[in-house]
Amino acid sequence: MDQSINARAIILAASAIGVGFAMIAGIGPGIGQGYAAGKGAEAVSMNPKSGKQVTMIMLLGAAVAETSGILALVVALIMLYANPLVGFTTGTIVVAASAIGAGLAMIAGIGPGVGQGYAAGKGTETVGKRPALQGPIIRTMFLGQAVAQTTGIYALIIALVLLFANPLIRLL
Amino acid sequence: MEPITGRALVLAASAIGAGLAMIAGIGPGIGQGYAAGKGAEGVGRQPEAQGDIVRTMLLGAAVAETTGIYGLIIALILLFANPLVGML
Amino acid sequence: MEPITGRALVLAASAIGAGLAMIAGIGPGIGQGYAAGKGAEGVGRQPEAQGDIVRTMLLGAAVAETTGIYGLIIALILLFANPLVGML
Amino acid sequence: MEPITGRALVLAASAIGAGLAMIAGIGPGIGQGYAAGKGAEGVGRQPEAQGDIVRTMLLGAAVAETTGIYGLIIALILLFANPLVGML
Amino acid sequence: MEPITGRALVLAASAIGAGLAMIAGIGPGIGQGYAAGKGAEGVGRQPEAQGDIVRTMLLGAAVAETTGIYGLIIALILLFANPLVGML
Amino acid sequence: MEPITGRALVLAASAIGAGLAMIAGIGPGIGQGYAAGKGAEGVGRQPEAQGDIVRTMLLGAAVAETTGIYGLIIALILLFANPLVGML
Amino acid sequence: MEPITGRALVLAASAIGAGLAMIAGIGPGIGQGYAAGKGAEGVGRQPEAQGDIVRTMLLGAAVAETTGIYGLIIALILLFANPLVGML
Amino acid sequence: MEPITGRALVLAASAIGAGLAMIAGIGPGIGQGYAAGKGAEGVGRQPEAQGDIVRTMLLGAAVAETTGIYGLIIALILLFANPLVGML
Amino acid sequence: MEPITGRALVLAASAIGAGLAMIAGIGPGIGQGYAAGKGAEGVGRQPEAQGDIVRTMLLGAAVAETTGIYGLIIALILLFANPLVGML
Amino acid sequence: MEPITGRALVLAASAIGAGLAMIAGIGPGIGQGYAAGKGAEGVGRQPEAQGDIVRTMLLGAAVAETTGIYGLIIALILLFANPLVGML
Ligand code: NA
Ligand code: NA
Ligand code: NA
Ligand code: NA
Ligand code: NA
Ligand code: NA
Ligand code: NA
Ligand code: NA
Ligand code: NA
Ligand code: NA
Repeated sequence: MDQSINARAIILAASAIGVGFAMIAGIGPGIGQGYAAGKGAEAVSMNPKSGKQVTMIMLLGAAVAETSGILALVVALIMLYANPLVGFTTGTIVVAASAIGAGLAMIAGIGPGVGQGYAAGKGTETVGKRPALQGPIIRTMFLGQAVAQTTGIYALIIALVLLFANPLIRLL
Repeated sequence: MEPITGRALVLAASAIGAGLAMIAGIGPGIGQGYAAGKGAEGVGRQPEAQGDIVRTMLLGAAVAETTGIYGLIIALILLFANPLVGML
Repeated sequence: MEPITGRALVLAASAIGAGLAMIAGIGPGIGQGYAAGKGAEGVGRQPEAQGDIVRTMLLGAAVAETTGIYGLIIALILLFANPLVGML
Repeated sequence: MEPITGRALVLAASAIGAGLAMIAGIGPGIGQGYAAGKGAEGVGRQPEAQGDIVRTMLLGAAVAETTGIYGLIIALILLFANPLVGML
Repeated sequence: MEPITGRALVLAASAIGAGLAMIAGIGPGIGQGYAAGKGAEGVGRQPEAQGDIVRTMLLGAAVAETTGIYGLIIALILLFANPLVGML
Repeated sequence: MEPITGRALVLAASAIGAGLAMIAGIGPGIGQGYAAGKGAEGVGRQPEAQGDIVRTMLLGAAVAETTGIYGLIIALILLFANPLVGML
Repeated sequence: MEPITGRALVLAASAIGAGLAMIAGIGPGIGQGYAAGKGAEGVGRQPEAQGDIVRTMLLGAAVAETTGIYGLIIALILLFANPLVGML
Repeated sequence: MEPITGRALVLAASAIGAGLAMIAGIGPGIGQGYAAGKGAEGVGRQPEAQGDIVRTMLLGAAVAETTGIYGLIIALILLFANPLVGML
Repeated sequence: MEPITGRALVLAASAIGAGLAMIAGIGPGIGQGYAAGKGAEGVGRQPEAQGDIVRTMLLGAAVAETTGIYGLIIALILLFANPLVGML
Repeated sequence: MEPITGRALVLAASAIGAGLAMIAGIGPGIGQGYAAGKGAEGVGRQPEAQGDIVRTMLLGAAVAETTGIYGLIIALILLFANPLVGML
């Protein structure tokens, strides 16, 4: 076994830290879905008859809010099990920094997670109050959640560029 | 006595990565606590619907737990089944 | 292993800078999600005003997107049109 | 006197990783405090439902504690049963 | 191959500084999103006041944008008109 | 005069880890303050339920304290009963 | 070609310090956005008080801007009138 | 003149650890401010209950102070009674 | 040409310390913006109490400014009256 | 010309520690701003209780200031009465 600190070791070490950064995105869905859970419980207490319907809206909205957590997990698993950066033997510091940069970028996912969860909670609350209007309420909720996802997607794109199509390495 | 090897560097970084991953737990903690508060409020309002309220609260809280679990799993992988040292 | 050159150091820092810039995206995500929730609530209360509510929500959300776009632009500049390496 | 070894590097990083993992505790602290506030409010409004309110608050708070415990466990593993030094 | 020069160090730090400055964008994103939500809510309740509501929302959002712009300007200065390399 | 040893590195990292662990205290501070506010509000509204309100507030706040205590314990272990230096 | 000098180190740290200082801008962005939302809500409810509402919103927002300006000033000092390099 | 020793490294890290520990103070600041706001609101609504409201607010705020004190104590230990340098 | 001296290291760290200290400005920005929003809301509801509302808002905002000023003062000390370089 | 000494390292870390300690100021800034907003709201609603409201707001805000002061004190100790350099 090569005992020296080589390019591969530096890149793998940076990937370990990048993985840790990426997981921090999970703060977002945790807050957001918890908000939705609270609003669901509240809606059931206000109108116990609408319990099933309210729970379904809560789960639908919360599923959307999970996105950033899943994206962060996928980026972390790629870095752990299918790391595209370990093959590089030149520009080691650039490759290592890219692994950390990719992880940092994923932290943006906190935002969509919190925001979409808030929308899920408000959607749940409103459907509990006006079950007949479920269609327009959910449509508005989904539309708003889609808008709230964009910065999480930007971050994913930057992370994927850093991992799979790194333009910086070509500038060396 | 061993010098600092590439293996040591990866394992050291894994310890930091595991710690960072746990920070995700802030989210479920806040969110589930909000649900707990709303559940307690709801039960006070309609004690007769307590079963449904608590069930909804727990179901929603279970959903909110997942990203905390993801963080834990990644940390456990880094500590106990580190795939990175295998790539050295 | 090759030594670290000045060019490599600048490019490495650019990768980290690009990652940091994306963190700005937390803001629009939270804010627009709040708008989405208020929009859904409003549509449930005044279905007849749905058009106005959704239009206002989207207009406000577009305004809230800008700083996330700024972060993206700085990251793209650092990655694809890096002016710093030209200054070496 | 020993120089800096790989073992020392891993143990140093473990100290930092343990500290980082504890940051997860922000979440349960906020969330359970919210539940405490809502519980106190609810008990003031419906004193006759005090038992149900407090039980729901505590159940929800127990759920909200988990990610704080995960962080503590990872920190304790890093400090007292460090698997990384065994991989050197 | 050039070694690491002082110039390279300053440019590398500028890339990180630019990334950090963009984090300011979290604020306007959250704030303007809140305004968007309140605007949408208001328009649903008082459709006849839509003009005034949207104008006030946009005026307030313009004010809330400034610190995000400050961050962008500092980042652009660091990237395109870096005064620090001239001080070397 | 001693050079930098592995022992010194571990102890230095322990100082930083202890500081990081204390950051958990943000959570209980916010949460218990929320409970304090809700308790004060409740006591103003239902002075006759003051005993129940304050008891519930304090019970909930005690639960919210735990993760702050965890952080303190980890910091005290790092400072006064550091198990890592024994593993060198 | 110059090696890394103390002057270069101070200028590099100034670039990072400038970026950090801009993070203060998160605060005014959130706060002024809140004011914008409350202003829009108020104008919808009491259109006859629009002048007073908007004036109070802008006065309060001006107060909330100051710490963002402080951060900008410190960043501009670090970039354009750096007193630290004169102390070398 | 002394070179960098292990002792210096531990003391330097202690300075940073002390700074980090103080960050815990964010929590009590937010929480107690919330309690202050709720207390002021309550006193305005029920002036006759002012004594009870303020007492509950202060009791709750005292509970919310603890983790800020923990952070202060750890910082003071690191600065004035540093146990780590004794372990070198 | 000077190499990196201890003086340079302290001044470089001071630049970063100054940037970190400004981050405190997040707090007053959020808090005063909240006060601005509540002030605007109050003026819309009770225009006859505008004087009292605005005075209370500004008094409270002045109190909320202090920690932002503390951060500014520490940054200015680090930049313009650095006591640390005198201790070398 | 002096090289980098242990003393310089400790003083450099003290500059960063002082900056970190100021971050605590986020908390009182947010909390006291909340109190300011609630105070302004209360004064608008119950002008006759203005004295009690403002007194309670200021009392609560004074309590909320403490952790910001703790951070300031630690920073001032690090800058002006640094006990760590005496331990070298
Ligand atoms: Na978006
Ligand atoms: Na989840
Ligand atoms: Na914007
Ligand atoms: Na949990
Ligand atoms: Na602004
Ligand atoms: Na707890
Ligand atoms: Na201000
Ligand atoms: Na406490
Ligand atoms: Na203050
Ligand atoms: Na306090």
